Amino acid sequence: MAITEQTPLELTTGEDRTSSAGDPMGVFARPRANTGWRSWVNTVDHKKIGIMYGVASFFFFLVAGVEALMIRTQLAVPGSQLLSADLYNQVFTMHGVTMVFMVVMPLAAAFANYLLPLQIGARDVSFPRMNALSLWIWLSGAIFFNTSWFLGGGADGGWFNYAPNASVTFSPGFGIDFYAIGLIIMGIGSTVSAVNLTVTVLNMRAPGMTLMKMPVFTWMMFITQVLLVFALPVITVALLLLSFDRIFDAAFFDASKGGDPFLWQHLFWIFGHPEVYIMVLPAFGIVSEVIPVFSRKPIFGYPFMVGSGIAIGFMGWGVWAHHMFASGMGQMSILAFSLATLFIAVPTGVKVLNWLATMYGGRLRFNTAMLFSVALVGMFTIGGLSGVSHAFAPADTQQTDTYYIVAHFHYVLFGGALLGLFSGMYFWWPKVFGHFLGERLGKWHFWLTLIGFNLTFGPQHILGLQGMMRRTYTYFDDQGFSTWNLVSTIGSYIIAISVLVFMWNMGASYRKHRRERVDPGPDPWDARSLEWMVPSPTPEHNFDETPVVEEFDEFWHRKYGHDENGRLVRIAKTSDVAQTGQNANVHLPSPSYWPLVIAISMPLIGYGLIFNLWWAVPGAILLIAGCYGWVMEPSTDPAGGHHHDDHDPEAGPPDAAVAELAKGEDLETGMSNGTDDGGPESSTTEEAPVG
Amino acid sequence: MSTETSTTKGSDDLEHEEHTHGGTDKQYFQIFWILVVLTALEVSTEWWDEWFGEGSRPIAVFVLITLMIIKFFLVASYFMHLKWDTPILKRIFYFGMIVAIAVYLIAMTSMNFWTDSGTTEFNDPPPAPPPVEASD
Amino acid sequence: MRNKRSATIWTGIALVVVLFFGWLLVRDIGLPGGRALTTLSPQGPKAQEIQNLIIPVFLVAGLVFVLVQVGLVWLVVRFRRHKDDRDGVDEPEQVHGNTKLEIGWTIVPAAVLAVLAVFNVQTTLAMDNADDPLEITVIGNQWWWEYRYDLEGDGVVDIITANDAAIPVGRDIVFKIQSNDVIHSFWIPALAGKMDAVPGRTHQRVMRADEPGIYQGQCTEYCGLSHGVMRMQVTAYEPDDYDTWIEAMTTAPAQPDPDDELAIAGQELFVTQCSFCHQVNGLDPNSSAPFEYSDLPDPDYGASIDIPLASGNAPNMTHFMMRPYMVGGLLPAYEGLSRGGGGDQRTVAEPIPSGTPEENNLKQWLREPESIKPMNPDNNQGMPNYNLTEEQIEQLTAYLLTLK
Amino acid sequence: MGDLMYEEVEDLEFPDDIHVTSTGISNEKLGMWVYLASDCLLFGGMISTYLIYKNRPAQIEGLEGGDIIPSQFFDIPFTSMTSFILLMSSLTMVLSVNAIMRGDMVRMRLWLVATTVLGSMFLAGQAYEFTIFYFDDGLGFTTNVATSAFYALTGLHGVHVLIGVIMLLTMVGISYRRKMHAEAVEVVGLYWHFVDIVWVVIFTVVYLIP
Ligand code: HEA
Ligand code: HEA
Ligand code: HEC
Ligand code: CUA
Ligand SMILES: [Cu+2]
Repeated sequence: MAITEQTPLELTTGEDRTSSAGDPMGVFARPRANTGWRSWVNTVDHKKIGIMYGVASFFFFLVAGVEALMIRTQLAVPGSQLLSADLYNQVFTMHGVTMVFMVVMPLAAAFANYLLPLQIGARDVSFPRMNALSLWIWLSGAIFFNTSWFLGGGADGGWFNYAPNASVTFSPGFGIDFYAIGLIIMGIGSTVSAVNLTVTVLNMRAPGMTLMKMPVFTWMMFITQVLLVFALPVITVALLLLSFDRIFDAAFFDASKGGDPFLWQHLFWIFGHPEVYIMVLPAFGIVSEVIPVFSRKPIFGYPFMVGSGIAIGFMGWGVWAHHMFASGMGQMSILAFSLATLFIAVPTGVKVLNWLATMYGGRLRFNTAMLFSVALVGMFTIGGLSGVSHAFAPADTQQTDTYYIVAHFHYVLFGGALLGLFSGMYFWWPKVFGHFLGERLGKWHFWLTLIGFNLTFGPQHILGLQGMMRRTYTYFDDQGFSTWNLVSTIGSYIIAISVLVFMWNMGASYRKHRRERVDPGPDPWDARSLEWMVPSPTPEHNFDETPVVEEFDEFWHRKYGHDENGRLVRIAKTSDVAQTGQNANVHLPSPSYWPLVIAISMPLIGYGLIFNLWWAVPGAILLIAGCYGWVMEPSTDPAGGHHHDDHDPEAGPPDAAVAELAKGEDLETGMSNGTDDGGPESSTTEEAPVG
Repeated sequence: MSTETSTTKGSDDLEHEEHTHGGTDKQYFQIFWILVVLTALEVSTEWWDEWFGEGSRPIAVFVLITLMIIKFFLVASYFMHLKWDTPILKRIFYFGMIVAIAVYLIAMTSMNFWTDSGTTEFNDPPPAPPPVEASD
Repeated sequence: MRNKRSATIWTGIALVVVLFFGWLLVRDIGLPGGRALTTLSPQGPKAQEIQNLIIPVFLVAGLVFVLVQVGLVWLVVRFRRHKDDRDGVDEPEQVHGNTKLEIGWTIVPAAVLAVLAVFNVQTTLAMDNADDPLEITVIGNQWWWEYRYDLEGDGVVDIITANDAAIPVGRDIVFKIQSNDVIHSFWIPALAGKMDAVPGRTHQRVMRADEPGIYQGQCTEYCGLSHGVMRMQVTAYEPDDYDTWIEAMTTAPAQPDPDDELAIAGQELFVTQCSFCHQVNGLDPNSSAPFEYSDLPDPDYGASIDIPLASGNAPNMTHFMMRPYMVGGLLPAYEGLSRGGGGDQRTVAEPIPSGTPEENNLKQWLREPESIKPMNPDNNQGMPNYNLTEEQIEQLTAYLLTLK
Repeated sequence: MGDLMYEEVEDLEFPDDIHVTSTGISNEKLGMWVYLASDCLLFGGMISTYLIYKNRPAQIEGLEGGDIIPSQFFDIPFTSMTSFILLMSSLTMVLSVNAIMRGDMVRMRLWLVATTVLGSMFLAGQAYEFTIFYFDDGLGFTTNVATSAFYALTGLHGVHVLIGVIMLLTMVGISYRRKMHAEAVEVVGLYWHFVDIVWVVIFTVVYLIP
């Protein structure tokens, strides 16, 4: 190791750091780029990372959407020969997996990354470098997974990939290996990010921001992260067992050797059910931000909103076997899970009704963001109600694995999660990019989506009840499914058009912005939470000075007070209470290459495991090198920008740095706010998730 | 205990605050010896069959589980400082543990783990109800 | 004022739209004819019990649906911002919540669900009740179903057949559901809910048919390549007819007419080519003519003969032409049946089919099995294409048609 | 966990600006605990898998792969020794943490090295145990589900120990190179103790309750 030797005995906690701490270790010089693609590749800025999550997952949305169109095109008419059964099976599997793990989850992560620190008044997440790591690991896993299309065919086991159909005997291709390893890789990324964001919410809140003053979005995201933290290891176990079966010839799910297919089902759904709330809670959070803003009322029943979110998170752990009502579990299990599932409708209902109550008496402004949010309330309810109807176990034995289920989960996933995420995009677009998304095209986008969506998935309720089962590559003209399938297909193309409109809108808004810059200002919607205090787009350092929070909806309360009749009165101009983004003298974590290096190693190891173990060697070497470089790299580049010469975060615990700073300088300016990642500590937190 | 000797220059006050938790070396040794004794007791159950006869098996299992839990909490509370640290850490960790135990016990129960009688029908589903009353 | 009126109008429009779609749905549901798989037209007590549970559920759900949607539209219209509203002046009252309301809308849904839960428990517990049941073993294979009848309950399998289970009308049947390879799901929507067939386990589903007829079913657990076309039927006979059926199935089929050269040649070909997988009771792939048929199938046929099949088994062909459908329930064996199982088929059930065989279906299957059903014989899943000559196909067809 | 938070609200009010993190706990420590909580579910899953499969091959006739199961071959005295070693390493680990809290780098390093050595001994013991199982008793990874589950579970634990050992060594290395924050050692210690308590569970549930 290229270490500057020091007399060991002199090194104690109390001492000054050795000078070597500043040396860039390893092969690369410390990245410095602030512009150009390089600044994206090695960034540790939560905002850039959030944007990259967004872009990547939108790309995968197109991929999975095209797969969906292939499904629908195949099913448009009876007996279609467009896709072979084999291809069809791959397509719907890849569609499901991609939508779930590469679209909704990371898109929610995009919002979480960008907004959580802003909403709680922080400079960044708690571990910025690990944040970059989780992005790159997730992305490399996602790309890895999708390369299976070119390497022998995609996974064909369905997104829940029941054993033993997923064993080598019955699915000899590589698709399911890609599924197992790809999901393990993405799982590592998500775990890192979930731990990171959990800690961020718990630890990085601005002064005065108690848990019960956090915006609902932050709360829902927090619950999501906690669910992720506990759900991901469960599927990791399942996937590990599966890859042992497939790659090392174990027999965990091979009944002839005593393996039990039920084990997979339980493990998958123990993860899988919390997973569906992982997908929808972020959207609930978004809606809970958007509706109050455009109703010009505070969210109705804040504690109940939070409480029901928590209740959903809790109850979500006790209902997984409702996916197994027809699997042949004992009657007692069926009853227990059936009853538990029923009552999960209660907290969800509280949410729905609270949104309605928030709108009641409000002054509703129907921007595109609001439209999407309101649509979510209606559409999700439909999905939820069909969910309740198959929570009744005997009923579910008729409905399970039919298009009725497909309708249910698209109503909650598209009508819930995705509509919410679209709403969020329109809502926070100006904050992120400094310009609005066009409203006119936005309305088109909205109405086309709403109509297309209902045309696509509404008829599927009927189809399902009429007995059309899911995952069928074809049906016959005399089965009576033809009409509604055609309607459904037409609907899906309308959705496709709406997506094109949305893409057009993104482009057009940007071009318009280039032509005539209209500054949306920090607070274009007259909104409520802290992220609207900073200029749009958010400056690199977020807050010039960390806000001290006194109330829920702090920013709103800085702008508005009440008169004696409980009516709103303006007490301050936005420009007076918003920040200017001028303070450049803020200490920021430095960029790093190592997250990328570590992330790249993972798919290499994956390919090695699938094709030839020797190929894993370069990956392993890269992984070790990456970890080494990571540990040896100080979290802050002393020679980089924004650096205060008078202290170095390495010089002591982060607390010390700030406390010291606070003595000398203004208490609030230049506060590093505990953002400290790296140094020796990070070696633990970074390596642990790999284990 | 004496955590307060020479700490970082600028952060003395902090260190005091933060490190009022943690046991003394002596305490740790005590815990360690307790653990050793418990482990010895645990291992001894291996011979209980010989000493006390087959009938002691269920008691041994009970004792083992109890001792395991005690050891678990001793290490977690003392060595891992949960006893002294902010309760939030305790809550997070035990929440995870309880979720794990609950979820997996339920799953195992649902797989008839406890009543598996070891036939080719894995975790025999509950026997078919006797063909009694007419269904409608 | 204007507010209220337009609110009413819009709510009305929304209501009309919703009702229209509701009507479409109901109208469509009311047309089970041509929909062999519909879940909405129960034909047996078990399915009826499910229906009885689901109707109140749908009613409650429908009510909540209407309330929420109408409420939403009303809110949208009633409280929309007007052009002349001014920020800071025409502001709404800032209501933060109402604990009583919250508790109300926690308790009311919970109570409603609690009531429904009672029915749920009752129905769930009733699903397995059976009175003097007839037991039939169902075994899932990629991608067809096998049925085994042990008529005396003495452990001797008396009948092995594929894809079409015969049951007597008016008697509770307990299907013992197993699988030879991956997970399948056994589902006859008109008679009962689904039950998965899981390797290594035996599950059961109780059902009863009240009317004779062919009840269509469909495998509903994703089981690989041909999952989408993995069908089955349950044919319910009047008790007398059922006895006739049993009688026919427990006697060996007649040897082909010695004058029928095609069939004789077909039989030879079958023994040398096909009986490595397909059992015809008594035929031994290693012996040569004269061939003997027997009454009893060999339940371990698949294990005793080295069949390279992932599921270890192929359909028993002894009484091939007794089945209304062939190839995993996909192809009609007789004219007048439809491929999708549509049409009102409940009248065509004859214990010993007398219609005209769909020879062409059979020939097409022998010529190009993969054109009818995607399979993966390279991986020992499904039936390989033996590149039979047209002549061989004629011979085999002639032979197979004699198997009644 | 959230409604725990409810009560927490009061304590989380910022007393003054001295605490930089809202909870007063450093990010690293909190992060480690969150991760450990998540790891509970990982090990829980593996342990349940083992429990479900442990006796199957011996109990159920007619399964391929033979009816030998790992628990027939457990050498309790030997495993007790290795368990004891791991337990001891927990002690040395806390001693090391105490040392650095006192600012005593020498002792800290000493105890760290001791922990590393003990951990490596545990690993060596496990490796030895595996070789005995494999070569003498014929328990391959793919022999049957019981052996696979056994190796997967103990192997996963072993990998955790290995990572722990690497982390400890890194700590020793870093301690020569730059000033260390006592908490870094503590956080690594948390991981190490966790691996230890997981073994406490495995040792009881897998080895002692057959
Ligand atoms: C975002 C994702 C999401 C969400 C939020 C939900 C929410 C719910 N889901 Fe869904 N579900 C999925 C995603 C989701 N689901 C997916 C992906 C599958 C299929 C997986 C697969 O097989 O591939 C599935 C499958 C699925 C099944 C298994 C079906 C089967 O395969 O047989 C069941 C069964 O119980 C179920 C139930 C429920 C219930 C009861 C809810 C509840 O949480 C809904 C609660 C909401 C409401 C009820 C509406 C609002 C409430 C009111 C207005 C109050 C008044 C209401 C009443 C009094 C009823 N879901
Ligand atoms: C969040 C999750 C999500 C989302 C958003 C969607 C969106 C869609 N889904 Fe799907 N779906 C699932 C999750 C999701 N799905 C899951 C989990 C399954 C189960 C899989 C399984 O059984 O294993 C499933 C299964 C599933 C099926 C059942 C398949 C079967 O069982 O056989 C169908 C069938 O209609 C379907 C259709 C659609 C359609 C039409 C959309 C549409 O909404 C898609 C809309 C998007 C687009 C149309 C993209 C637009 C793209 C363009 C316009 C092209 C532009 C191109 C370039 C620039 C190159 N999905
Ligand atoms: C390798 C094994 C194998 C061989 C050899 C084989 N088959 Fe098949 N056969 C199958 C399987 C498997 C099926 C079930 C296919 C399905 O429905 O998915 C089947 C189905 C059939 C069916 C439809 C059966 C039904 O009940 O629906 C017929 C008819 C048939 N085979 C005829 C033949 C003939 C004739 C030959 C000889 C030329 C032959 N098979 C050789 C495996 C085999
Ligand atoms: Cu068999 Cu699907
Ligand atoms: Cu679920």
